[in-house]
Amino acid sequence: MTQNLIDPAPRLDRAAIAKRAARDLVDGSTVNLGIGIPALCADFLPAGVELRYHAENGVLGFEDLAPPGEGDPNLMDAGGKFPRHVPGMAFFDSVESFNLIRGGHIDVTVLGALQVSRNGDLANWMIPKRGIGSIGGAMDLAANARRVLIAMEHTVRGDISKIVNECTFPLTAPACVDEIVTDIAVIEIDRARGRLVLKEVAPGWSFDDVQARTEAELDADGTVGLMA
Amino acid sequence: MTQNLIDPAPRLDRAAIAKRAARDLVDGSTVNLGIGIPALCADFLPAGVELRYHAENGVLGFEDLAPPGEGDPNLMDAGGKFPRHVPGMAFFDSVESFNLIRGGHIDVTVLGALQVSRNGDLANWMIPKRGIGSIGGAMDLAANARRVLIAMEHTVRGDISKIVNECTFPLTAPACVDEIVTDIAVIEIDRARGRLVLKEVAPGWSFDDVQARTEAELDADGTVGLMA
Amino acid sequence: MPVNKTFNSFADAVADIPPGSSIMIGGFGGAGGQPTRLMLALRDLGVGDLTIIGNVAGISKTTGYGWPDDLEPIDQGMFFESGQATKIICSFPVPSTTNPLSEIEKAWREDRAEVDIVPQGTLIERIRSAGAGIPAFYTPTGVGTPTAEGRETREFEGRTYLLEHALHADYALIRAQKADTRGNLQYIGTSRAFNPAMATAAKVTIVEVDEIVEPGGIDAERVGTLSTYVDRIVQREAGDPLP
Amino acid sequence: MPVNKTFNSFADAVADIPPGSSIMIGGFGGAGGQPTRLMLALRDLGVGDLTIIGNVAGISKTTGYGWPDDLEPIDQGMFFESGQATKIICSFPVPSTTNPLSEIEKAWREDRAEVDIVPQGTLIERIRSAGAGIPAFYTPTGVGTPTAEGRETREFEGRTYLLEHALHADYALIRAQKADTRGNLQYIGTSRAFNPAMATAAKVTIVEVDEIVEPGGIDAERVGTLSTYVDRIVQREAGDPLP
Repeated sequence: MTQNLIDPAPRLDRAAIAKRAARDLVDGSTVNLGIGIPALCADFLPAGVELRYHAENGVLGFEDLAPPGEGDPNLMDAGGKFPRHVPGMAFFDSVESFNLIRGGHIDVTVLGALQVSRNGDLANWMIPKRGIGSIGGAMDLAANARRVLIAMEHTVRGDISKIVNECTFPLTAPACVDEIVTDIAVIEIDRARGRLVLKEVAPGWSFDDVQARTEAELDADGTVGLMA
Repeated sequence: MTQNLIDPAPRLDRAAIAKRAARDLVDGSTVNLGIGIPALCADFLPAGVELRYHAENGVLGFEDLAPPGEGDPNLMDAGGKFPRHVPGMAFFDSVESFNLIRGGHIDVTVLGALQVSRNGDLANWMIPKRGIGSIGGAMDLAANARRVLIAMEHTVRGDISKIVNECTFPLTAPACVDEIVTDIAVIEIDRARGRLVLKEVAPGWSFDDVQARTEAELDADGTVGLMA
Repeated sequence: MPVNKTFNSFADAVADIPPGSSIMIGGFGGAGGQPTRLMLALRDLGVGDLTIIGNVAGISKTTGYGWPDDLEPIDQGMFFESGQATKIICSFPVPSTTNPLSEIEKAWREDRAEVDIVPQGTLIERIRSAGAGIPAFYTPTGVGTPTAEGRETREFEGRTYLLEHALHADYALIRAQKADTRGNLQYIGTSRAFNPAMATAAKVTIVEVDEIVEPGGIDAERVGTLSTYVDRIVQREAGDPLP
Repeated sequence: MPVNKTFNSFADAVADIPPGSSIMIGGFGGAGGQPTRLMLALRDLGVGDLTIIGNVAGISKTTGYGWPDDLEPIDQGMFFESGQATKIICSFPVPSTTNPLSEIEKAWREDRAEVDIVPQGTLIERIRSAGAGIPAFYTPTGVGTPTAEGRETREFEGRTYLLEHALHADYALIRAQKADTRGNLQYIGTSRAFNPAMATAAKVTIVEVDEIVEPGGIDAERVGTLSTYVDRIVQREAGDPLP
């Protein structure tokens, strides 16, 4: 996995990963988007899809950010940015916010990851060699959202696979990930059987190209589609 | 206790019991008054004493009732009556209301009782022979208010003592009562030692008169005062 | 495409409730906050073998509790009078008076209904826990009383507590002042009571409101129940004589 | 005689906090909802050996998290920079970047401070439980992770949960928009966050507000913290440049 393979075609950029992940967000869902690539999903919702965005710090129903310099410190999202005031929002405290999460009322969360294992274990809060990390709402979201979607780059430098047999980084939650969208593939996790099912590849990529950059063994059910 | 004793002097009426109990309510306290005699305490607050009344159904800071026919169904107290709208109230749901109680934030509750034992056990929710009763907020209040004050008649028909060695009725909470105000006496409970300390008697009543109508043994620390 | 949660009638909103369901009914007891029109629709539906979960239950009809003097009180006793309910989980099932007998006490005496009496603070916290993903918690309330019988206890820092479990339901019938079309709810005064917690604890939450407004028609600072929890909304007719 | 909870200065309101205290600091992280003036007064007081309890803690100064671009961010790192704090209990103590190092990470690397990292939902529920009289509860969050190490687990209906305990503090420093003279508080927007729960969980709750009003100056429907929980109130100076 650490040999320098030559990519058969360009990888998707961060925006394209987010755009593909956004296609899996179901109309009317209550959704929590993590920081980074996941947050970009909001820019790429398919026409006609209306979501309720939840932020851990206590707001439901926000949309895009306020123009630079016009942010209201009392309307923040969980990433520390300032959304615009829009009709239909609701404000609440952290107790209520985590009742919503812990109680299983978040339909989908899109999160980033450091590692995902073949049985859906997620590690995304600490790099062991740093020795300190931030959990924030990630453990609650990963353990309790109805659907956990990971949006991330497929590998890190030197083509080290982030999709692994067993996570070596500290876990955020075991057996929680349903689907992974990366810059070269879309993979569904059949957690019950510990199978990684390759559903789509980036244009110009093959099953074998993706497998060569993936530590864990991939599987396919019928045809593999094209990411778009 | 069931012999027909001749009372040495009149017993206090319900209003007078409430008036005496109200003297023990400390300025600035958050107070929950039970149904019956306890509810009457609000009419007899000493001058200068300002309390925050709490009702289980979710209001703090209410005062007297609305005039007949002018009650608002959306401003009820826990007894099913309709207080007036006054400035400074707060409305909240039952979760918050019982956080306040269970968390020990109610300074004093005044409750009625069927039986109180020498170590402060309280029974006030069910008569055994009926076989069904209503707990409501009584168990939470009795177990968790910082101070539990009982306002009740001293005996029931046939001079049966309600202050007993051991409660025979189902308990509301064990070892919870701090003070009892009745129509003939004020008694403090020293729960640590299981002592009932007679502090005051009704005008015309003696220690022995009260003891004769009390199943549990009474004690006195120094002089016994007069209820007023 | 906004999901449409609005139903045209109370009958439609409860039409799919099957026999054997557990039904939370919001409010405290009394007229304010009680989903009276939904309750009447459920009674008219006629399904049986229901478990009702409420707070103060069935004492208004015989005592007037929480109802304006000039109105005939309506309470949860209706499901016991109709024979639809076989169990109630509540904190206050009977008034102090037994003359006349309340419908719930009558059903209990005639062995037509099981009555499970739970301290009010424990009842609301069990409902809240169901919505909040907490399967069990410890409470000091009820220790040393009949409530503790058969229950697990545990000491923390020298005090004894009872283990209590989350209480879920199939349906919650609740009452609010306003809903927006997304399902955000605004409550008024003491009508909150058990409504907000019940909205989170049932598989299907059905709400009776005085008014349905567009998003923004409820101040974001005044939302008492988040739209995520609300499945169905029915607006009362203008001028409904019931509180 | 109304009890006077109003203090004339932030310094007076924190003056009796002794060394060794545990201090909850409200808000979420970022400027909104943070009791910044109370924090500065506590820093100026100079007492040491403090345990700080917060949420997102000490990441604004180096990353600008939750602060308007035109202001110099102020965060909980100040107590680690000053050497006053020896421990923090929080969910988010470090940003993803280490250049420059945050004050909390610096103190941790130099062994000047213990850092106890708790999942956010568990942290807020532990604080809420402290105020609500619940000594312990079960949560699904953290099972199978380092958070579970040394912790008791238990199965309910086939799922594993962790036992978590109430988290109390000596003092809570919180922030609200308005207080009435009784101590009822009104919050605005996302500034609620950890403030309402912390108000219930400390022996002494001290609140920083923009405005103090007479009873009735806060709509009874908008009270976010009940007066019972509030011990001390300090009003900011008009035109304070900090958010």
